[in-house]
Amino acid sequence: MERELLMTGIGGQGVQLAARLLAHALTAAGRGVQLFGSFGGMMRGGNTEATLIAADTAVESPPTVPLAWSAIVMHDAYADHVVPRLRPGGWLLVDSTVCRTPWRDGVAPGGVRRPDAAFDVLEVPATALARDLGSPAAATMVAIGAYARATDIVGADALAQALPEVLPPHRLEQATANMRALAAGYGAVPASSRPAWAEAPA
Amino acid sequence: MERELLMTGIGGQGVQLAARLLAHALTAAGRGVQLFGSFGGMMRGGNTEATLIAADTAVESPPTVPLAWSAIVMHDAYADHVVPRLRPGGWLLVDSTVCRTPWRDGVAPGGVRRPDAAFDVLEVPATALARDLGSPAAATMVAIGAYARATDIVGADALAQALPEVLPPHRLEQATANMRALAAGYGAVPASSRPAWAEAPA
Amino acid sequence: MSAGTLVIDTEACKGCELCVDACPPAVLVMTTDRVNARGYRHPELLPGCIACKACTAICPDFVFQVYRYHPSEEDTR
Amino acid sequence: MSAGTLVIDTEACKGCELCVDACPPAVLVMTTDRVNARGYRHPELLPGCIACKACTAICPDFVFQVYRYHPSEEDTR
Amino acid sequence: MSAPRFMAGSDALAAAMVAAGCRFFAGYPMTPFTGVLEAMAQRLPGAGGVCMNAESELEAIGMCWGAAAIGARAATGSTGQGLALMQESLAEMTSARLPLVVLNMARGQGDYFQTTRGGGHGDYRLPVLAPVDVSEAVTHVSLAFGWAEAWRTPVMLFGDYYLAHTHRSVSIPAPEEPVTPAWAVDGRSGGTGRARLISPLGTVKQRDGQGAQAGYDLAVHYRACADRTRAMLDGIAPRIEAETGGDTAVLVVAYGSPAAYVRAAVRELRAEGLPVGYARPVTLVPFPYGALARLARGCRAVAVYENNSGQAVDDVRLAVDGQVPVEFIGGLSMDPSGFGIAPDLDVTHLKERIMQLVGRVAAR
Amino acid sequence: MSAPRFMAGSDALAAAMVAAGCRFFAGYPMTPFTGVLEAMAQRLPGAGGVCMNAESELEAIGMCWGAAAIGARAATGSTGQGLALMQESLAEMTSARLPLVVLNMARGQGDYFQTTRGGGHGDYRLPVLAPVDVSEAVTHVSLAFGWAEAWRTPVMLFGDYYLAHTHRSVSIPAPEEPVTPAWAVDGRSGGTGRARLISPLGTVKQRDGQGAQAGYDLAVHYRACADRTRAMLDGIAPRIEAETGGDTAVLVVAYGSPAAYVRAAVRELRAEGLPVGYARPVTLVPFPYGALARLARGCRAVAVYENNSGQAVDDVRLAVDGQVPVEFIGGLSMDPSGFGIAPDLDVTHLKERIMQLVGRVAAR
Amino acid sequence: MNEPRFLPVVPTDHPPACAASLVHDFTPELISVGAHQLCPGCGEPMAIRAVAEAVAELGLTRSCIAVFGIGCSTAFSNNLDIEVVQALHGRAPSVATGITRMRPDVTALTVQGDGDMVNEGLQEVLHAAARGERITCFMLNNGVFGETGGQMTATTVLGQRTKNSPEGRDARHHGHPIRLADLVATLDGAVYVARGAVDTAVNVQRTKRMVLKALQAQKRGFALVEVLTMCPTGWAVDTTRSARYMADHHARIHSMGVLKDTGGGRSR
Amino acid sequence: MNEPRFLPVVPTDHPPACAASLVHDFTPELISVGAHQLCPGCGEPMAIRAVAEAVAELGLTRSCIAVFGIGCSTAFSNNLDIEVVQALHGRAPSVATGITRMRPDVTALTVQGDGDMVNEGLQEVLHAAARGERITCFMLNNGVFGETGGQMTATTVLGQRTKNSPEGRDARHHGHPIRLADLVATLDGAVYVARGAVDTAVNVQRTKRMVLKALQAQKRGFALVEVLTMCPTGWAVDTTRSARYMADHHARIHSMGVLKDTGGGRSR
Ligand SMILES: Cc1ncc(C[n+]2csc(CCOP(=O)(O)OP(=O)(O)O)c2C)c(N)n1
Ligand SMILES: Cc1ncc(C[n+]2csc(CCOP(=O)(O)OP(=O)(O)O)c2C)c(N)n1
Ligand code: SF4
Ligand code: SF4
Ligand code: SF4
Ligand code: SF4
Ligand code: SF4
Ligand code: SF4
Ligand SMILES: [Mg+2]
Ligand SMILES: [Mg+2]
Repeated sequence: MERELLMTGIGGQGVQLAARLLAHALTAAGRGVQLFGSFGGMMRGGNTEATLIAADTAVESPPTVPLAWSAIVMHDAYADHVVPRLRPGGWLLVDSTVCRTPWRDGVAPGGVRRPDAAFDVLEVPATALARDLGSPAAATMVAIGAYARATDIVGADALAQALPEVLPPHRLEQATANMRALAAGYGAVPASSRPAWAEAPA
Repeated sequence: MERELLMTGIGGQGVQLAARLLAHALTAAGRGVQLFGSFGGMMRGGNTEATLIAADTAVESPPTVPLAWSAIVMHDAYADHVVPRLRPGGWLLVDSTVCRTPWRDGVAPGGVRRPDAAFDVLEVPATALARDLGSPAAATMVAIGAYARATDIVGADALAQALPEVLPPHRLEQATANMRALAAGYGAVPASSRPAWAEAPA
Repeated sequence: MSAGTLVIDTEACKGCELCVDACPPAVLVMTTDRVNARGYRHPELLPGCIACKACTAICPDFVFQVYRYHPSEEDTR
Repeated sequence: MSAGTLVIDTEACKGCELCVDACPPAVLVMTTDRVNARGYRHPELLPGCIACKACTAICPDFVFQVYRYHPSEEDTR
Repeated sequence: MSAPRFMAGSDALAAAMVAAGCRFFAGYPMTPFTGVLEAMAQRLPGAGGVCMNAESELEAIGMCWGAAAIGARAATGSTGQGLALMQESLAEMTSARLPLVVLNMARGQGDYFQTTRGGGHGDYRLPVLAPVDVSEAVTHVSLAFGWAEAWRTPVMLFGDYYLAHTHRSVSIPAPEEPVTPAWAVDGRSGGTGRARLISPLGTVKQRDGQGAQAGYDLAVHYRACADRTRAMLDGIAPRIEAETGGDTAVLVVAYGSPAAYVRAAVRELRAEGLPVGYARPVTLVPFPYGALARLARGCRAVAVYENNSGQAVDDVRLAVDGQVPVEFIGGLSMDPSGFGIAPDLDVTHLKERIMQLVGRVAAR
Repeated sequence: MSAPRFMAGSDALAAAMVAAGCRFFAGYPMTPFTGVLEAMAQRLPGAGGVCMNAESELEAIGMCWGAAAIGARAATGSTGQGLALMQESLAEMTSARLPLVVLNMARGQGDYFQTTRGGGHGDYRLPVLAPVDVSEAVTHVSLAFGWAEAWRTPVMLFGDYYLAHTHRSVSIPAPEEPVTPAWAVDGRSGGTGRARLISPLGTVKQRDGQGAQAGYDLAVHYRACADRTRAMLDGIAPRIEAETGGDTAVLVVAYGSPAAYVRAAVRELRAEGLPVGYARPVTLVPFPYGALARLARGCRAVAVYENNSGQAVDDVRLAVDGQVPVEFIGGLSMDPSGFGIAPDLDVTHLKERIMQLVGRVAAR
Repeated sequence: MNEPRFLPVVPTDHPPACAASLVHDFTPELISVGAHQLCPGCGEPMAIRAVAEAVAELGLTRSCIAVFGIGCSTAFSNNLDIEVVQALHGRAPSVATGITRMRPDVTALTVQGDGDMVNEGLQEVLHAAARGERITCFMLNNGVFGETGGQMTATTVLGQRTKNSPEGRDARHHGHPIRLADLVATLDGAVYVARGAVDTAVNVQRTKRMVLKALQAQKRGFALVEVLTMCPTGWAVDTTRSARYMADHHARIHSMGVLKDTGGGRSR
Repeated sequence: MNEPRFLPVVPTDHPPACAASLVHDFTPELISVGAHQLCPGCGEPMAIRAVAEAVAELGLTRSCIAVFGIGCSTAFSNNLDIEVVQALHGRAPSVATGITRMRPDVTALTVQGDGDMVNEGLQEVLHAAARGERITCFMLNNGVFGETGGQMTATTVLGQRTKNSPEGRDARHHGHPIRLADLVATLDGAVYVARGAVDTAVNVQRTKRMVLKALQAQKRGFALVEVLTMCPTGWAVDTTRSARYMADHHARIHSMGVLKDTGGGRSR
């Protein structure tokens, strides 16, 4: 079984780091994982997107997928590319502090492929929660915490343990802040509302 | 009718200039002319060679020819490439001051294609004559003068008139010395011993 | 009271705070409670602007317009 | 009479005459009547060499060997 | 083999290079090559190697020229434009017989001609490996160093943004201890009368021809170069990956990262019962002409997918030599970043495109 | 047309360029390109133009980039290695839509791939003309400037040492007065709200997409580039010269200077009654695939002569597409200078080689 | 900083109602689009703004061509109401040369980063300066390749940590920074050479004066203004600390001032 | 010059019969073949000889690699009994960098022409110097591209006629010559920089001392010796007049002396 996550935001939000954190935690938890990150371009503050695939066994898919089980939208600037790729039955976690697009209606402003599909949307005021913690840049960590809690895709401990692995040396000082953000996200949503796995990994 | 001349020497002798002089004179005299000059390489003082083709009409041949009617050898260093390409009935003008290879025997040291062919050799002490005139570098001009006289390929006047056309600006001062060298060559051999043309150009 | 005032294009701001440091009378302060559409905090103006143009000089995002009150008007303030 | 002498590899010479100008006692002169295989005139040594090595220093074609006579021998000359 | 570790593609490439004995790396940043450069800067010093932040691509490859001459396993790389600047050196390194591994982290596949035909001077070809994913790339790295040393030539590894930016669990081969090749210079042979020479103009010292002239004989040299190129192209066994059946009517050819998408599409179509097959040239130089011709035999069409206007399709045509119609089903696909992320690389799209062709072929 | 004058090939090229309206030239010496550079330095100032002794090939083409942007007819050139250094700019000039004429004065024909496939980044092709001799080269110069301007692209003229160093009586076409193209920059459109932009990244100002962001959309841009390349390749009529008869059993293909030798050899053989023919692609890009396929029809073999290990032979194979066997009768031929003077370019040799092939074909 | 909170916030969403003059606009005249994509706190827009303003003030708007290099500032190359020719990485001075040689009446200038000018294109700028080309080159010196993520350039100062000098620039391994303006000033063809900075409003003004001087000097020969710019992203330094970081590190080695002015004598 | 003719010519076809010591050999130890193909009166062989002799004298013969550029001196690159790596035109300093970085025990040096180093490869040598690479670069400066027939280079002095500056180098059109050694001396990584010449025997000796100093200084950082050499062919000047021509033209602008010596202080 493969579970796909598309994560989108704008440069500077820390989308790549957050996706890497989740990927490392999943790997440590014994899942097969593939992560593709795309960012940058001729401009700063541009599109940043990650495709994460987790599986019971090794991942066979190409780096990007036409359809996904879930998405995290940290900013709606480039979400047009993402939301229409949710599978029927797919769902969306949005940073409701920042995103103003009414995804919850299931219709993307720029033309969704299947405008009739109703998305299951989980709203998390990630930026607001992060700001409350005094580290607004950690909103993506809040989102990851919430995602993990909602899906049980990986345990909170695994996330916490993976954090030092992915933080670059000059940002290690931010470990505690990030840890708190993860926890805030974890606490912000109900448990296991969208379980990723039928059972524990092999 | 096409008449080929191969001219060979070493860098610095002025082979290219002399060949160009003859070519310009021939053109002015109404002949179809093609001249190909090759020189230089990774080293100075290396091979310098010219292939001149004169014809009653426009020249159709490629730049170099497998067989030639005549050759001028100013130095024997690279003459191996030249002498074997003389046609049966072809002939050779050698600077006898410099060349020590016994071309007159018709056998090249490095293996001539037709060692049995007897070359008709015209020896001209070009360098010695030039040195006597006080301009040793003008030996090739002596040779051209002698070649013209021996073949009537072009008249003395045409050569003299072409000289300013081919001399680079910074060497125009040498015009008189060159003129005298041409004359010396002209005077050094008997007239029309190897006539190039059956009749005057059309 | 103020020699000048500003127009602030808050949506263009990226929250770098360079203007806050640059303002000689320290009349620029960042919002703490509000962000713009891109999620950035932005400066607000307190009374006391001297229309010195330091903020426009330093702002990388061309956020400010600086106005100087005309002398006559200034008296009335 | 001479403090030194030379061996001249005349076939290596390209006739540039730099050595002639360089020789302090002016004991190098170019041939006028002979050329080497490549057609170049080359230097000849007149008596009076002081073994100063100027000629080897300046010669681009490595034509010279310079010898200095041993002091004892020098007296006998 | 090390235990698998979750790594970014560029980091895995760096780890594989260090394991393959690479001890010198020089490069200049350019997306998507930059990650490899940064990873080498992190990894090499600890392994006793040197990573140079060259001031330009020209200097990067110049430094590699020196390091390679000294017998160090050296590598560099860049992206399209940067590699264009290296073309002179790449071509001449073949003449100088210097080994080098070059990571060509391209933007899209528009650089197929650049990579396989080169832009340098002369009659050279460089072996080119085009991995489909990070795991294969890691094995290609040691292959590339091996070929570079065996044939004394630069070898290209043709990757892209997908390769650099995909993170997976990868096993890195066991470290090789590099051995200095016998031909390398080390400063020690001076004064022996046989001091070593490494030169793109030839290696014959003191040509003993007429007059014992100093200088090179380029006729002899370039002929020898051409002979060696021929021997190399004949000597390296071309590689191909294929999934076909006896029923295959349409063979879809692709290479590099896009081939992962084509493979997935073909697998799904085969699972759905369509008579399609898949072939992936793994070596682009030497190109698997023979193997591809054999695979094409009996098919009704060969389709080529590549993310450009049609370049490798020429090599496929040369392979098939008119025996089966060759159709180009690729095309330039780019996202606004210009980094070579291709909206067309979508398994659903590709399936549709292949199915259309199957339909057209069936209708013939 | 001027009255014929006896000139060196490089000087004739220079004269033809000036006549074609070339007003900017920049170059760096390299045999056999040097002669052209010197001739331009002599000729251009008198014609109101500028000839720059650029400090390197990179700077030469950079200067041309600027001059071309301003709408001047510009040209540069070099030889193999120097052109390798220009590959980045050549490729990107196609994206920036800048016209340029490039004299590729090659050493031998080993640079066929460099010339026709390029070493730059992306999906571009440059039109390539390969004159057989000085007289044809002179006509190609004005053709090249015309194409460069019509398609807004660099155009290559593929010559060699023979072309540069052969002196003949040449007529130079009547001078054209260059007209500044409408798209050129001149500094005057600033402040109008529509200031002109010339960029290899696209020419759309102020992208009006989401949030009116500054920056380029490379997806749109590169697709447009690829479309233009396709249109250009379709729009330029490929040229070929051929001498065949109804009887032709063996068609010999050659291009550039060597073709003069092959043509002479084939003429002699035809005069001797042998069933041989000759074809010369005059444009190498676009290659005359169709015409060559038609000429090959009915032949028993197509022979390709080129002075390298086999490069254009691929294009011939692509043209013939398996319908007739294609045999390579060329090979690398060099004299010690390395300048590309080929001992094999000897009509007698070539006749023998062709006759051998005719014999083999007859024996089949 | 808490205290002023009690003061009422002045409304700034529309121009003042009472008589006032606009003394400085937020969008410089020749920059067409406000929303560029450079990072928060980036110093490059200020430098480009100074150039655009100077062009307008000198009346060169209708006779000017700007040649852009490749770096973060490239985002501005399709964003100006000045004619632009975009060059490849490092090649802008040659491109400007081709322009000025064919159109001496046009003011050709370049905008390049330090990676562009001092790494990839060092040769170009030095040759152009030696030739005394009538162009002005502007170099935005932030000591890193910003665009590719903050790696070391030839101007990075000793000790500075970058993506590929993880332990900080070390003279023994990475060599010494090149002070480009100082180098150019030694060449005979250069007539005006200066180094400015945009870390403070005062320095922005001073830099603007250098820009004006350079564009005027260019009639006589080659002019260059190097501008030190902050790159909080590449330096991994907070935007609020980046100006100070620059003054303490970068500007210590690359010191501000007029290095050469053959028109107005040598001064600082 | 006619008078001495009357004196008897000393036989010079064999070593002297009586006791004498060889004080200077015609073929320097490390140059294998006498008959090189450089032009009569060329200054390059003397410079190369000085380098080869210095290598031998410093005992570096068995631990030295010379990197050659492309120019007339390339004829020597397969002619020495020193290990040689031949580089492409302009690229020698980078090649030497690769060598010295992997083998700090080896003395890496380059031999390049002015076209090679100051035109095509200006960037390479400056970056190598700024990095303080432990290499020594030797530049044979004759102010022309000799190999390609005598065209203008970046060091050609004003007024000099060359193949492609037919009216003489003109500052307005062709710009000013670059004084390479002076430029390099300003860079922090350079520890020894000097300019010599081979127009007179005395200058040859002086240059030789610079070469020795440079090769010793290289342990500390980058060293460079520029050597002015005659090119009678490229200058179209008689061999007998070329030394004087050099002194009057080239050496006026490129003046001899030690420009930097961080070991032994600054001196001339
Ligand atoms: C030939 C080439 N090499 C590398 C690159 C990749 N590249 C793009 S921008 C850049 C760095 C620019 O740095 P700088 O000039 O300092 O400008 P900044 O981004 O700091 O403003 C590089 C290396 C390129 N575009 N072309
Ligand atoms: C990239 C490149 N461009 C041009 C050349 C042609 N070329 C060979 S030698 C030379 C000139 C060398 O001049 P210089 O370095 O001054 O040495 P010199 O011949 O004067 O000794 C040139 C331009 C080349 N080999 N490579
Ligand atoms: S300087 Fe400009 S962008 Fe930065 S906080 Fe102030 S207004 Fe916003
Ligand atoms: S104009 Fe001056 S005083 Fe007014 S807000 Fe700006 S910086 Fe402060
Ligand atoms: S310096 Fe040498 S080459 Fe020149 S003339 Fe004297 S001996 Fe001959
Ligand atoms: S050693 Fe001195 S004195 Fe003797 S010949 Fe040579 S230069 Fe003259
Ligand atoms: S990376 Fe640096 S230079 Fe580039 S936009 Fe961001 S702050 Fe500016
Ligand atoms: S051309 Fe000049 S540098 Fe070259 S060998 Fe001749 S004299 Fe020496
Ligand atoms: Mg920078
Ligand atoms: Mg030189």
